[in-house]
Amino acid sequence: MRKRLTKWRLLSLFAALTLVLAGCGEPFLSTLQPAGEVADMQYDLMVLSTLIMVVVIAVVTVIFIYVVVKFRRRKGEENNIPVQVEGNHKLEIIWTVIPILLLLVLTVPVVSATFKLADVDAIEDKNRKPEDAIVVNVRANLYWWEFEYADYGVVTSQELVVPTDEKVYFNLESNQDEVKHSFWIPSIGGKMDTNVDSNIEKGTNVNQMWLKFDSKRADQAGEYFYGKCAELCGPSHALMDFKVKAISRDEFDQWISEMENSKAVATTDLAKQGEQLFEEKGCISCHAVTPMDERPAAARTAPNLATFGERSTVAGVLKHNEESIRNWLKDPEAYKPANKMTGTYPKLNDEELDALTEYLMGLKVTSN
Amino acid sequence: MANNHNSTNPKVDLVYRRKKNAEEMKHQVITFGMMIFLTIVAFIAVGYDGIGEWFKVPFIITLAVIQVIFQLYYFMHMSHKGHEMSALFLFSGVFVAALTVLAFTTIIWW
Amino acid sequence: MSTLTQKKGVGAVLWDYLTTVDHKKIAILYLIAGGFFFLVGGLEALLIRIQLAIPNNDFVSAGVYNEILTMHGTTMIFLAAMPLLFALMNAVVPLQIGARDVAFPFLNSLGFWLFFFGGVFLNLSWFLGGAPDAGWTSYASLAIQSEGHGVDFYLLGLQVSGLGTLIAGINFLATIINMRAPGMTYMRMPLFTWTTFVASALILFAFPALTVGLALLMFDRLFGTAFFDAGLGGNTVIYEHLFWIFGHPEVYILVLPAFGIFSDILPVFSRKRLFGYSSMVFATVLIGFLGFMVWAHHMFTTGLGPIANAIFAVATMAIAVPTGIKIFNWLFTIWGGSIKFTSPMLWSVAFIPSFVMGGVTGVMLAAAAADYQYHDTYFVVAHFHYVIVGGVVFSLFAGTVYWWPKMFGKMLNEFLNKVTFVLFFIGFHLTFFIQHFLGLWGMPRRIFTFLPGQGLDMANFVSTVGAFFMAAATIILLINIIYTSIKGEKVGDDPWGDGRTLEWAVASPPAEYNFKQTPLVRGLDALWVEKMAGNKGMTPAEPLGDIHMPNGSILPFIMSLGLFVASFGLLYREDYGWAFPLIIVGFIITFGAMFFRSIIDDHGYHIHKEDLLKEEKGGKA
Amino acid sequence: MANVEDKLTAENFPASPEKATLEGKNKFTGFWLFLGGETVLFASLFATFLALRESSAGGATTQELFDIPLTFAATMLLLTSSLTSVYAMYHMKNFNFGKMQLWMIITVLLGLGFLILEIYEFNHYVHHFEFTITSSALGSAFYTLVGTHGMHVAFGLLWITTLIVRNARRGLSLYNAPKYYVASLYWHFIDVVWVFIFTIVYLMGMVG
Ligand code: HEA
Ligand code: HEA
Ligand code: HEC
Ligand code: CUA
Ligand SMILES: [Cu+2]
Repeated sequence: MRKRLTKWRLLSLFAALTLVLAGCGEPFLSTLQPAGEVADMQYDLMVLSTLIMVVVIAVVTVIFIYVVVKFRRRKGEENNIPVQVEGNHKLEIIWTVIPILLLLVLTVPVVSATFKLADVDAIEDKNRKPEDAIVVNVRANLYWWEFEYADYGVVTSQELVVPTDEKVYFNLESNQDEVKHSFWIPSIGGKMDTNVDSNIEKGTNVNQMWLKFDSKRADQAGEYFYGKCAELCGPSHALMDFKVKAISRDEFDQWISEMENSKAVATTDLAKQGEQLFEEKGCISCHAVTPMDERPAAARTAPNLATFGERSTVAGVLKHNEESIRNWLKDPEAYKPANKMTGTYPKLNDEELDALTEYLMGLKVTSN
Repeated sequence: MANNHNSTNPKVDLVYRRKKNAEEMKHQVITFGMMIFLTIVAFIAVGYDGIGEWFKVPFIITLAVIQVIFQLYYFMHMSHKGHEMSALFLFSGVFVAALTVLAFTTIIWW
Repeated sequence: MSTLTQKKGVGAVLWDYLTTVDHKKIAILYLIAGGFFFLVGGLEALLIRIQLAIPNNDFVSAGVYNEILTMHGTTMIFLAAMPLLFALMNAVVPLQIGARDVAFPFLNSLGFWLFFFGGVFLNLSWFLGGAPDAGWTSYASLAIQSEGHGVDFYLLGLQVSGLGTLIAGINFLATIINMRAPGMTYMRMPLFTWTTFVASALILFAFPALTVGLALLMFDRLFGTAFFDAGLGGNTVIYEHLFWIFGHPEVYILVLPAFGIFSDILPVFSRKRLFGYSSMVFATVLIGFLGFMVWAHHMFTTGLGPIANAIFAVATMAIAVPTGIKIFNWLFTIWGGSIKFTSPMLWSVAFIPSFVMGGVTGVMLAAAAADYQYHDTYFVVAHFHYVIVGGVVFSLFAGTVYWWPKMFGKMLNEFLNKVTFVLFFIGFHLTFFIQHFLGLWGMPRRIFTFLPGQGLDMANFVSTVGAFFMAAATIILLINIIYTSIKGEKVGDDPWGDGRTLEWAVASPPAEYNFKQTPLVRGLDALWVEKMAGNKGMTPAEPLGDIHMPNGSILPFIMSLGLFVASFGLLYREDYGWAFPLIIVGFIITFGAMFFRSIIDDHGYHIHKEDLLKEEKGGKA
Repeated sequence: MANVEDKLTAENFPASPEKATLEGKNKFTGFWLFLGGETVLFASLFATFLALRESSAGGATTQELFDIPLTFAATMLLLTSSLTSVYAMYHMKNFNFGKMQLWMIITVLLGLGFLILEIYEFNHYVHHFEFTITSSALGSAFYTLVGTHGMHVAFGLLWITTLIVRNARRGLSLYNAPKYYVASLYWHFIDVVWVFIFTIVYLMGMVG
């Protein structure tokens, strides 16, 4: 047993080490393994700037090593007084001009990329049809994410679903009595804050951005990309993760139509019991179980659970299995400190937990 | 250092200084008159409906700036020598101030 | 008055320090207080690193982690780095310009005590219901939602200590403008004096923005105003701007004096005058100037729009140019020199490549479109620790060791110094280099834990190991200080042998009046000029005469205490009945002390010529 | 260096008494530096006000609140007090202590008048428009900016009054001349700020 453990450790150590050496991190999370046009652009900027910086560092280091080695005070030089050089205009001009040139090389693509990334005219386009450009309303809430496909009236939580190989547009919102969060999918593109009092319905203060998901590289990265909250928002800021599923346009269209037509149905007896509990215990007052949630955005105070049975996580961070669900329902505080579900419903006994778990696990949208 | 007057006869010097001070005071009163005038113009411009609205804001701000320059250079003696450092630091402050106001009236997000 | 250093009782010494207006003693106060806060901030850093050593660690809870993180950043910046720099400035700058004193000895002391009480107030939060937990930036939306009094401690504590900083800044400016010795023109001032000058100017113009930002947030939290309450038309982005209008200049307030320290040390130990003195001065001023035009680079992802982002990106990158000028000037200062690797010199040369690494990542961050990826990740954490630790902390170590004999009359043990250096240098790179990659691999900053399986485990562990090297180094320095104060031998005026600037022309430690006769300055590196001319010391610019000295006073301490008391009242205004009277009591103490200060004439006293002569004959060997 | 204890007469009184001693010179320099900082302080408040000047959250707007005669009266009081403090400095240079004190007293009275008007104005807003510091972001920004200025006025009044009373029986010296001078600089600065307040807050607020 002991031996196996050390072996296993050694192995993971090696695995980690190769990763460090490869220097690229995990494909579903790392900015160094870009999987979309935005991340590509940013990656190119990173590479370009890194190259420039390496040149700068190399020049400094070479001079540095030379002077430090060459001009040491050696034995017998204790009374040497070197020449007191005042300066040298030619040199000074050189090291003023060359950095300026290097910076110019950097500024041009930076400015151009900055403007390109800000091009979200498609959202505002009056004649836009839902198929032309997918627009997702992202709502950040204390420690969970909601994604609304307003064109279709579909709402989902924790897992963003997007079509590949086309621009997807995002409106970023956070309610006025909320705190600021930041929406980030590292391997797809940089982040953008969800400022307080951004309100899509009122059209105020909403940040907008676009991303593109590359189909090939999405396949290589695995089923999901990881998304994160990148702005300190309270104790569970570290746990405010979400997942992104990038699928082909056809699959996406199918998914949307399944979402549009889905109804929560409990099949087994236990699940039916769970469904009832879900109402009795007041879960339903916060959580919707169908994707077509008609309540106004501000009233949707908890993750939509319509697709919960198909998720890869519970509450964004726990493994998706029955034990996790039971644990979560028993004591959410233990898993996500200061979350907004703790203490809002009566204590649940073991049977109730079983029933609810069964019910929740059965909440699925896709046919397979 | 205390004796800044170079003249050998302090009495003559005193008369001269008195005269100079009085003259300066006259300038100050004139300055004051101008400031009052500028103020009245600004108030009238705002109270008067005939003038184009777009014109009012830049106009009254210009008046305010002129008036403040009077304050600084005459009332606060910045026109006198020995105020190089005062001017340097005041204008550095004004520079930061201008940047701040500019930013808050343009890029603060709505 | 106490000219002679007699043996005094503890009480007398304590009273002496509580009432002192002598810049050299205030320097020691800053050194002790700043050093203490550095240990506190370092301890918090260790807790951070322990928590992040392995995934899913539960060494501290999420809420407590946020408190530690906030207090680490706040303590290090406001209560450790800046005060420690003030310690060196107070100890050295008046000497460097040949002054007997600072322009406002009384305010100098007031500045210290305000800082001190503000810092104590802030740290008392640990024992009074929890520390602030909204990050050192304390962004409005989170800070307003934050429960308990943590953030109130932050706001009031920083307000009080910020006032002290502002006063200190004005004092240094006026000192340098008015108190220079004859012949000490601006273009003959040592670089440390120059950088103190520019950094103080930055303090003067940056801190008011912080004062306003903190005040507005405080009003929102304590009195229910609506600056940042979106429901009533407020806007939290205003706070971000105000904070960074202060916050960016702040980082140059830290690093410019550091540059000055290195600019003074490098010539001494390579026995060569500073290469390109005038361009160094120019670069310092330019950095200060540009420092005010780049703040929004901390807000690229706030959504200011591409025009603002592009402008601020380009402006930010421009700062690389004057900084580069400095780097190359330093390299060419040692080029052709005769380098002696004392420990201050080791810190100084090690600074050059370390800081460049941090600086160039700064330029990478300035690339707005790419910053959307870096922002709020460990890449940023790596950047700023490289510049702050590799620049500022290195300079603090270098400067402290370098000027220690001047401040205390004893030399720290060089062997132990070098051990400290080696351990710290290794630990520093070990800790922070790998954090660049953590950021790029997708690790956000300010997270209390991370999950396994995201490829972050190993690098975080390495980073933690590095922190312990730095801790070991710091402990060895502490041992060195204790050892030296017991065993160290007294040293003369110029213990390093190659001193170039005026502080090395007076005794170690200097007499309370610094210069018996104000020196006549005949060039850059005033003392070196005299040495090269074959003179033994400085030529006096005036005959020996009575020396005017300011009186000590307890009022600065009392004024600061009053604000400290009033702060508690404000904090607990709604919780306890005694709080409101406490506000009034506090303000009465402060304003009362101010009132007394203004109605009691204080003409100081004179040290008479005869006593000076007597001392010369008898007192000293 | 001029000795502080020297007997002063109109003849030997220096032309720039505020800078005749090193202490005076330091005070003079330091105070100007302080004003540079104050500029940024007020700029931050102005900037905040400008960003929030339309955020009335359904409550009273600037157009509804402000009223020209009141602001004009306040402005005149403060501007005039600036002139009277110039008179005081004029008499200081002429070593005429009595007149200097007199003009300083007039300055204080005018300043007091300004402050009373301001208090009346705030009171009016609170009671007639229910416009308070907590009622909207505009209210917060308005009261904080104008109130900070008002606090400066109040502090200046206390300061100058203390000076007048404390030195009433001692006459003018090189020890207190810089204090008077600096106090009058402060007073002018308050006036400078007010010029921007009446322009940017009140006049621009009326224009809309
Ligand atoms: C001492 C402190 C210090 C210093 C000196 C600097 C220096 C610089 N900083 Fe840094 N910075 C911080 C402290 C500091 N910073 C802190 C604390 C934060 C985070 C705050 C927070 O969010 O909590 C931060 C964050 C920060 C950001 C925001 C990142 C983000 O949050 O997304 C940016 C973006 O532009 C930035 C840029 C720069 C630049 C361009 C410089 C430049 O001044 C660097 C210039 C130096 C060089 C470039 C090296 C030498 C030059 C040459 C050898 C010449 C040739 C070089 C080239 C051609 C490139 N910094
Ligand atoms: C001057 C500034 C300064 C300095 C010197 C440091 C020094 C260090 N910092 Fe700090 N840091 C900041 C300023 C600074 N930091 C800021 C502004 C932030 C951002 C905060 C925020 O996000 O709001 C930050 C954030 C920050 C983080 C990111 C946390 C997060 O985002 O979640 C980390 C993580 O590794 C870290 C680590 C360290 C380490 C290991 C050191 C080491 O160099 C420390 C070395 C010193 C020691 C180890 C001291 C040893 C002490 C002892 C041995 C105790 C002995 C005790 C007694 C005798 C009583 N810092
Ligand atoms: C106050 C409203 C509220 C009530 C009532 C409530 N919840 Fe929640 N629930 C939340 C919030 C908010 C979250 C998100 C927590 C987080 O991730 O920080 C959540 C998360 C969850 C999750 C994980 C969701 C996901 O997307 O992974 C499940 C499962 C869940 N709740 C089930 C229940 C059940 C079952 C009940 C009733 C017994 C219930 N909730 C009652 C607010 C509520
Ligand atoms: Cu949400 Cu961090
Ligand atoms: Cu910055």
